[in-house]
Amino acid sequence: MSEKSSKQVMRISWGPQHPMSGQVRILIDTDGERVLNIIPDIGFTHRGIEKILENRNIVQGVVPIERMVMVDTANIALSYVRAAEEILGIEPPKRAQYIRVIICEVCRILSHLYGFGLAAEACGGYPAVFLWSTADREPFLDLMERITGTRWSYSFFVPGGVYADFPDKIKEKFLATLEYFEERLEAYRRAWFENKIFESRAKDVGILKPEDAIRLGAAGPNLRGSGVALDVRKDEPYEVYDEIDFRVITQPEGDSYARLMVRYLEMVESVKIIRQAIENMPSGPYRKFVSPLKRLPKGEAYSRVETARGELGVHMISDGGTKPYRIKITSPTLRNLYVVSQMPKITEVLLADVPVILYSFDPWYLDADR
Amino acid sequence: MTKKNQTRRLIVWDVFNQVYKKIIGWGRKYSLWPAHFITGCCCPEFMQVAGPRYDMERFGILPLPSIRQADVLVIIGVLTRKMASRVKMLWEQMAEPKYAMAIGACPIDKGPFYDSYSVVRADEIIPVDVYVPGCPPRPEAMIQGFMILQKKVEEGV
Amino acid sequence: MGEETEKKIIEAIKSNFQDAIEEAEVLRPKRISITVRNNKMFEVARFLRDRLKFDYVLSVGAVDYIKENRFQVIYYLLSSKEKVVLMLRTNIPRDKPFTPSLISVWEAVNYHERETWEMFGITFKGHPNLTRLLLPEDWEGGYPLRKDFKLSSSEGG
Amino acid sequence: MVSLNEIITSVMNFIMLNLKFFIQVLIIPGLLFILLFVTFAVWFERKYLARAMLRIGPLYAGRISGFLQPIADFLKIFTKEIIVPSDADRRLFYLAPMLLPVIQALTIILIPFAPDWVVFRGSGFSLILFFAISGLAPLFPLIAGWASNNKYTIISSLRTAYLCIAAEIPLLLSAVGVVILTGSFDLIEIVEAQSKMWFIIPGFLGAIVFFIGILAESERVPFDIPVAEQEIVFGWRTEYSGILFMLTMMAEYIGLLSWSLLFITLYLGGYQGPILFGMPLVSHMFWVLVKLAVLTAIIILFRTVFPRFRIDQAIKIGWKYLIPIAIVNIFIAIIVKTFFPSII
Repeated sequence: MSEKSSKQVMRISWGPQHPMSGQVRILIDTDGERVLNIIPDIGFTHRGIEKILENRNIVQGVVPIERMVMVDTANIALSYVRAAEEILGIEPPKRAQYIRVIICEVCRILSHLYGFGLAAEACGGYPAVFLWSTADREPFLDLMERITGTRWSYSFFVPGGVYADFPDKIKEKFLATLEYFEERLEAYRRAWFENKIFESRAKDVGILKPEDAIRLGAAGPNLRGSGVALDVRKDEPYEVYDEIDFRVITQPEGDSYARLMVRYLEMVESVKIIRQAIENMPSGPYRKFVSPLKRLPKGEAYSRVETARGELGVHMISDGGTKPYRIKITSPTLRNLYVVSQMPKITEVLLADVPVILYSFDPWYLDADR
Repeated sequence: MTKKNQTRRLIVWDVFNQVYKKIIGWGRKYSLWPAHFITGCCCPEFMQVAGPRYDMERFGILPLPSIRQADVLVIIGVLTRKMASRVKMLWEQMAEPKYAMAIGACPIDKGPFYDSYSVVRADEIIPVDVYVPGCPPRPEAMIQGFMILQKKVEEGV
Repeated sequence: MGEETEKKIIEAIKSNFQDAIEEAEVLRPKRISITVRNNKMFEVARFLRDRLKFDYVLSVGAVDYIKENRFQVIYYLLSSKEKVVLMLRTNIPRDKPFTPSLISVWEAVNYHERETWEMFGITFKGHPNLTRLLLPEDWEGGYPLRKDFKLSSSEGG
Repeated sequence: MVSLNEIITSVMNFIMLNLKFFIQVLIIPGLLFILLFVTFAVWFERKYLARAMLRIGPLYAGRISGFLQPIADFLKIFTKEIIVPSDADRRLFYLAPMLLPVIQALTIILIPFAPDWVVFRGSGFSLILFFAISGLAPLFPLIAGWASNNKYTIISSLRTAYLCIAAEIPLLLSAVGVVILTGSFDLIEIVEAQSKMWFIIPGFLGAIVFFIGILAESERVPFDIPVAEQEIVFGWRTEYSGILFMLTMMAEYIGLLSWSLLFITLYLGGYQGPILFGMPLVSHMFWVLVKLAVLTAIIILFRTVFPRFRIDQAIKIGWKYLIPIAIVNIFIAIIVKTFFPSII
């Protein structure tokens, strides 16, 4: 990019109040329609969760950390709870692990649907797909309400297992929802991936080569969209992922279309995982009671979980009190946002491409702000 | 000007005033346009309310991109100090008869982040008309909040 | 499945940097933690990236041990080949919180180092733009994540 | 001193003298028709979009199916405050939204609704006059974008200019195809020439190019680049509030009305159609309105099916694909005119 004198460069700010920017302000330096650099200005929803968690014991701590990504609550609560269990040195019963995997995969579907809809909206105000994805979340929310009691922030995971048992009555309803969802996935593919205008808007836009993806630190589906097969569920199987066979999905091209295709295929994969988890879920206890006032042994634990947006890690350090001494949360969106900000230096970006690229990374700014 | 004409004119003016209030109140009630503005973590629930099952557009509530045309500033979810300065700026840019609505437990009294150093309450920043408690509140609660706002809009013409 | 790869990595590090390494241990399978003297940080980092292929940066964090009057800066690294997480730690005194920035080794630590500076006040020497990342622009409330920062004290902003 | 009732009587017989002109201007192709069309189009689009999104759309505004929703919007906007940004150019800021609907409505006077029911015959050159007037329309978004002194609006007004370049020439070339088939520029003669067969059949390629040109000119979905909410907040309408904003929204629908009326006159045989129970004038108008309803429904359908082009893709389509097709269509028109004149 030739160094433009500051006179010609126009800095546009997509403030927090902008149809396409969530809780973030994105500064874009453009010269006409060409984008010179993108600066995400985050921190608008910084609630200081890491400081708050130092004031909560391990059972209370699930509530604030779950609000980091409201769409994908279970995976984040899982990483917090697994870190606590690792320090306490206890292992939840088998049935609880299966229930956890089911709820985590449902959260992955909910989160990918949300990212999917926003990507459709970003490509050109294509309201139908965004509202379809909102409609297709309703059946899953009803199921979650039946199991955990609430639609979004479940607070269902507790160190030592799950809060309540998986009601066997809704097994058929669950499987029926999955069948319905697979027809809807077919409808998405016909209406969206075979739409010529969307292909012209998303294909080879924002190309991320594999070595750039690793160097800049892309996370989750964006990494796998460039052909790098890094998935914590396979590299370091937690809960019962080693007993479930599923495929790690990668796409070689690395453009916005590939990233969305990875998310789409991961939804298909999640449906398979849920089916297997429901079939061979053992009976037995669903929780090993751990009193919240129990003193944590001195020690530390770093738990990694594959959330819908990428790999999230919780590093919990305890000095013997009932409350953890320090909790460090490794947020995937902060890494994705850095990749987005380096995009104009890698490929040629037009102003109309910025929303397409930004929402192909599926950012969730509350996750970056903590 | 005889006394009779004056009273007749006053009656005519009063009738016109009542009719004007009724019609404009009805118009404003059924066309509340919130701006595309999400401040916190209750936004997936607000999308469900805009979604097909609960569909707030039945009441004529259509989110519009620009703040100039909006007449409801909806604070959805937690309000941090950095976002609060923007909310203040937006509130001043909105065209008159404007209303404000706070959705979620956080704008009411900081919700689950009661001891956070960067979370503020909504009424410290802008005068709020309707509060909807819940974390996140159920979609029916949000729609009830909008209906309370509609009643308030209609009476307060 | 044992921990041969992890032990091999620790041997490789120990053989090259005897004096620089204060301690190196395997916490559990796929978790290594090494503590490095502050002045040798740069060489160890370059060695880790080039020879041992730790090319993916997860994040950068810090811990404030106020009783021992020291900060501990932690770099969370992942090797995309062996899929092992390595925590590169270094201890710095609380009154002189300076540490070399590893941005020339891993470009992705840019935002993480800015956040750690903002939360703890640890200056990373050599970082191109150590500016506010998460806190509001007009924040003078000190460094929030330090232990001497009282919670729910809202004098900032 | 001229008394009041004398003035009234002279005005009345002036109106009685050319009653037809006043009906044309005020009622059928004039003010009332445009306002009713805009109200119905706004309601239809919101309801139709909601259906595509599996939603119900406006429902409680008018008890039956929310048909009073546009009226509720208008009443609310009517009493809203108009904000003019401090460093905006006040006069141009007010001028642009006021004149834009006027210019786009001006083009409707040339469209024939029946053999003798046209406001201004245009002395034989009404097609050229139509393009001349509608060529002015993209000027006002430029003025509005410049006057409201906001980065989003400047980008959006430049995009309107790009889009107008991309769409004008294919439109003109495909209209030339129709002129060759009829041999005259007068819209009424064009419609008369289609009595045997509508021009959409021989000039099919021209109809496609013209249709895509309409989408670009009236900024409907695949080409609504100047008002791309996702990139530049609301395009050149960002700074308008209150009644000025309502005028800009009306301008969009009037543009859609005028361009689809032209498409009907050129390709779908204007007011041609079987005479229904003996009243030629009413049946001619009826056919125009039916064709108009079908065409606008199709254009509004596109909003639910397509995302949006980038501005460089739109220009590429305009220049690389539409112009060659339009030229091929002209050759076909010449061949049809010379070798099989009996078809037309």
